[in-house]
Amino acid sequence: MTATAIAARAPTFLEEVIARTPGESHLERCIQCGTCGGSCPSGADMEHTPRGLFALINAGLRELVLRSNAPWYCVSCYYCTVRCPQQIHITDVMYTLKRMAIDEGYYTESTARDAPEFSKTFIDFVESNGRSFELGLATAYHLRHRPLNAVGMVPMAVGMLRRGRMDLVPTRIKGIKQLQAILKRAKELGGAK
Amino acid sequence: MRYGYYPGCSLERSAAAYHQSAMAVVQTLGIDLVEIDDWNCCGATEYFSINLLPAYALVARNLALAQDQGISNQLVAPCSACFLNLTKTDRYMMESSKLAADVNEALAAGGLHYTPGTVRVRHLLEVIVNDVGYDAVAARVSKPLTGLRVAAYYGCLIVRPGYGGIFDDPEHPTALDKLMRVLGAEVVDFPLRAQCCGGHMTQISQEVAFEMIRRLLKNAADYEADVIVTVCPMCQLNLDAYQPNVNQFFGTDYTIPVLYFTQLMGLAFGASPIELGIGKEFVDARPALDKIGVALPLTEAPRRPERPKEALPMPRMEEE
Amino acid sequence: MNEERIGVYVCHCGSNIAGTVAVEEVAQWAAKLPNVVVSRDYKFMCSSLGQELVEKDIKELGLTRVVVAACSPHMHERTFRATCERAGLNPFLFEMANIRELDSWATDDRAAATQKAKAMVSAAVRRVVYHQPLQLLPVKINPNTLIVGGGVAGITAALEIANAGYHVYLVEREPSIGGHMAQLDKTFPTLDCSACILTPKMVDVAQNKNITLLSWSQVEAVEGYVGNFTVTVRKKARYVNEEKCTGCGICIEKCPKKVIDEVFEAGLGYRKAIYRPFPQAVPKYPVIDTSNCIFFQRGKCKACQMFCPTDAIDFEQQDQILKLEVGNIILAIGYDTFDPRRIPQYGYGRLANVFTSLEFERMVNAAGPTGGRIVLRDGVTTPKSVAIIHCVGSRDKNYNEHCSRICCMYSLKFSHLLHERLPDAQVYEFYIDIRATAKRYEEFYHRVLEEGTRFIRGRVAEVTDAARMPGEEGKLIVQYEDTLIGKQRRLPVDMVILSLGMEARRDSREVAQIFGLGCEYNGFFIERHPKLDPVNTMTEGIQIAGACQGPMAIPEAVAQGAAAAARVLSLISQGTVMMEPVRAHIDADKCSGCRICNNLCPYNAIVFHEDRKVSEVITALCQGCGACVAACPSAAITGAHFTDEQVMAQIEGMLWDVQPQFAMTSMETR
Amino acid sequence: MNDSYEPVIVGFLCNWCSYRAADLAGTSRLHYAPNMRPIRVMCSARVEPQFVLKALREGADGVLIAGCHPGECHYVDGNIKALRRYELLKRMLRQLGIEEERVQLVWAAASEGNVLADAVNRMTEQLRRLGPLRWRETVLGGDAQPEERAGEMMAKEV
Repeated sequence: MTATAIAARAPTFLEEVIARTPGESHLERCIQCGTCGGSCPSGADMEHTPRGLFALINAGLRELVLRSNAPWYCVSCYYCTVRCPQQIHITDVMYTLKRMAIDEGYYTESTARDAPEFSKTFIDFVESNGRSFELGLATAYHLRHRPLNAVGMVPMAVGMLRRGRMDLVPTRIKGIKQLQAILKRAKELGGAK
Repeated sequence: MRYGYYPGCSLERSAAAYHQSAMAVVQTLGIDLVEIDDWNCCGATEYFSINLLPAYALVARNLALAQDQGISNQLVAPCSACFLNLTKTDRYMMESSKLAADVNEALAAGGLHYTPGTVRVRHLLEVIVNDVGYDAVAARVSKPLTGLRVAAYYGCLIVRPGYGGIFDDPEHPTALDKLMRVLGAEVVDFPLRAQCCGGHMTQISQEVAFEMIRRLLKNAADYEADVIVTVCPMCQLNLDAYQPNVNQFFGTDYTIPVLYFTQLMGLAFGASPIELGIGKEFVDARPALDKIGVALPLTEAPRRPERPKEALPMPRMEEE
Repeated sequence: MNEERIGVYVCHCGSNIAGTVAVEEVAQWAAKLPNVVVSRDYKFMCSSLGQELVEKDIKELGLTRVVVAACSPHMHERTFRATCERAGLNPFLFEMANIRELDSWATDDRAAATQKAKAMVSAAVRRVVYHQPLQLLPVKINPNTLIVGGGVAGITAALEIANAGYHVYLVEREPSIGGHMAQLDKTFPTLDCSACILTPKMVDVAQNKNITLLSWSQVEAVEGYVGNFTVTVRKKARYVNEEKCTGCGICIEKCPKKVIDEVFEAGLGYRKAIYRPFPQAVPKYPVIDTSNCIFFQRGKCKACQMFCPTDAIDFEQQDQILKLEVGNIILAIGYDTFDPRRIPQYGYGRLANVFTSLEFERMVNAAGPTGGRIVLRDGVTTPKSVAIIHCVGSRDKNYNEHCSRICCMYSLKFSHLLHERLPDAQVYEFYIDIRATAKRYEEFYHRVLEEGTRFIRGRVAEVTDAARMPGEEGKLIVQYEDTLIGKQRRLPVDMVILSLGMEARRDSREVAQIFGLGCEYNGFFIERHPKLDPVNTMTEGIQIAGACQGPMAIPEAVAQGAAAAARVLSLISQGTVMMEPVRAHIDADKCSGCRICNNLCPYNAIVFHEDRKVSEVITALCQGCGACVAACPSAAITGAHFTDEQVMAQIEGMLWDVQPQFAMTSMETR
Repeated sequence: MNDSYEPVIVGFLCNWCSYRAADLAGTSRLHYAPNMRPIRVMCSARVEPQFVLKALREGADGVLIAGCHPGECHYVDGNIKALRRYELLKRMLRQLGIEEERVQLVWAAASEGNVLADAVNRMTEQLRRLGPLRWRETVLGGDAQPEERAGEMMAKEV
């Protein structure tokens, strides 16, 4: 071919987000209608509505997007996903933004910085036991990040214990070594931290 | 009918009553739920936020176990979040051969392999409604829940986004309404039936979570429900255990008990409250359950006010 | 092997082809192909200079075959056939290689595109050798026309043709013509009274001697082809003798059975079991709806019959089956509105004060169920606030991906009417984009802005009665994101109007099947060309007009009706039409009489002669699909212009650069 | 597999839907693999098994047959006939040891240029992975003429 070739351009932020979302996210299709922002149960408390985030992504404003509390306020209710007239996998995109915010460290600047800590605490328990452990999770997380809240949560924790709805010790699966090996391999493959 | 059973972490402890009542009910209905051995946590809504491939691998280990243990090619999950994660993993592994290959490479480190599409994951409610059927349920009802006003609460993940196939309308589901009516209960209109209970927001921003819980409680109270019935341990936990906190936060005084649908099924089948785990809830269900069988006073009257003669015709909801 | 003399012409099409394909190289290469006596490349083959080049070569070099490598045959096959004909060569001794749409425009790999162009030229050269001279088939045109659908498009077409002096059968499924337009109150942006401008045309239809109006009738079958269709129409029993009925309406008055009128009143009002959809209905005769008539259901009543002054009620009437002979057909079956119950979060059917746009049209109409008063479902309360939601069922991949094009404008019209009738009410328009793109539309938008309607940019997420806050109790709450400020908000209102999108008729696929047309994925009929042939279809002799082709407003539907009529009139005045001679033919000597082809033919064009035990194709009925040709085990059927040897030669030509796999693998030769 | 290997596909496109889809793909400048060489037929029902086998024997690595969507055939149901014939053909190809991916049937409406382009891309990719069709080795193990066999088989089963 004789036409002059232009050097391959770097992917836009939008393309990066799309590439990191499993399956066909269709994020490029967004028509900014706001159905997602109107449907979101926690939308009123988000710094940016999902639609707003997508506009920022399209504009390439990386920091603003990855510092936003919006992805962390996503409750995975999938209302936006089923209502989106462009069938964009919005909830999946929110998960992608969370992972990118962690990878790039921006989440620490978010007003929702506790959320990833909660997720991490949760995962720590799962990775060491194979099951989640509510008492340990609540205590560890609240003592570490919300000492004041921890006090407030005491009556509920006591209530849970009294009703036999909470364990004092975690359950551990038999195949924990197997699970850990799987997760270790997955992390290597995913190239994640 | 024999199925694999994936109870999920909640049903081990915080939602033990769900497990207990489910076991009692399926026994009556002649369903065999066999727990898969040594299953692990599905990662809830947390793992996908942190690290993608391990999150899929975590879920896929359960699918591989279910596939290898040969109990059944169908796996029943009573928890909506587990149901979502299991169906999502299976679906995306089917859609993306790259993902399937990566996940299987990870599983291989534990000597496992999962072929996408081998295990069909189903929610307990869907199994009861579709495989057992309303008629068979009706046939077991010995103590109808007459007089009990129920708000049928679906929450999100059992109807959305439908990774395991569409089982009911994602906006206006009705399967649980029908089931409750079969048990003899009176089902109230509950517009927020498929809205979110707040999920993990209770851990992240209580203001946000409590507002979401309040909306649901208010809506159930507005329609004079005696009890909210749920299909998910997370929904039950948020609406029940946090109800006192919500009241405190907003200065409200809701006392609406929140039960699992299997508990009400058990009661209608004649099981004792104790064996159904009733009594473990924060908001005492006894005053509400005392209404069962009590003929309602005149407040039952016409549900809609008399329509004036000038009134215009009202469109029907179902399409002819 | 034979003496054909082929001329090959490779078109540059400016840079459209030459930019990607090395056209000179292709032309030089083609010169060496067998039988090619001349091969040229030229800037624009379709120009008169390009065509003259071909004509000159035919005459001077004695060409017997011509190949033009240029654009799609759908674009210029006719052009070059005419070129050949002018130079005295049978037009079917020509073949076109599509190296533009299928090659130069579909890749930017110059080497591959050139290679592919060579393959296509070589295929055409090898194919054209086997071409045979053919003649177009003349077919006589029956001057009668069938028009299906009596909405504004069908009415317009019918009047155009009838006024030109030709006969029209106008078939309408409902008891009256008028269509959706008769239901509307005002038309945007001029605010004409819809009925006032339509009813005179309806009366013209009733009075025109050249129009046979068949209302309460449906087409059941169509046979034949352009010029000569035979149409089977079921004229449903009205149970009213049209000869005797004077249209006085006493029967309707006396009928004791009231039914919700789901069609004309859009579910907002009532009609009787014997009814006429609206007072100006054409024809004026009522019909009895047997599923609601007390006599038909329970055997007693007959009130209508007792009171009829002319004894016109006939409970014994039967459906009639009519056979119509027509030369042309115009389909103008219109559209359906989207069913909003498919979007449960908008509450239609559950929340009383959510109305559809069609309900609102009837409500504001002075002749409608409320006498033009704008009220809530209770029939008395006047709303203080109204939210109009755009794009309901449109621009949404979950329902209809297309924009319905009229909803923005009629929503603006609603705003205007609300301001006019309820000056104190606050009106909100929830929109994604305001699409006011035709003459005087944008001006109308500005007028509504000035009247005080509040425009909120955001597609509504849900309409609910679940109050969260004190101010919301007893109201409909519209939840949305105001996308211009990026905030989620809730707005309590008294009334919500859903601006429903337009869909193809729910039975459009069945209609298409009956008439042998194509439908798009969304059910709208496919036009022959979206730009240059918008009312014609791929089926000769069948035109489409109005919203059955796609969402459109009244002026476009009228224009299409008239355009379709013009097409029909031009065919009628030609008297005959020339048809492509792509037809099957059975060689009686080779036919084994197995009859496999008989059942394969979708047009029943193959008959079997019991006496001679052979099958024969009725040329006039054959449409040339070739299904029988491919199936014939004795190879006794030839498909003209698509014969086995032509296609086989084409295959060989296409694969000129790959070795037949007898000796070597393709790897070694490339 | 040799990197420079490019499969050649012969495409039979019906005049009313898929050929127009291909026209539209070009008009919309949708770039797709240049590996498909198009032959126009009036209807997919015209495509005889002999055409397919001829193409494969003449050196094509694959054959694409494209028609209108079911229910949208210009000739009522020609595409359904093509589908039936295609199923039989597949069975025969299996007996000949030819991979299923080498002969494909797709539906593309006149408005679906992208569908056709995607089908060509997908098939080209599959054939690149499969490598060249070695007719001599795969098919001519036996000596019967596959085209003739095809004709007999179809006649019996249509």
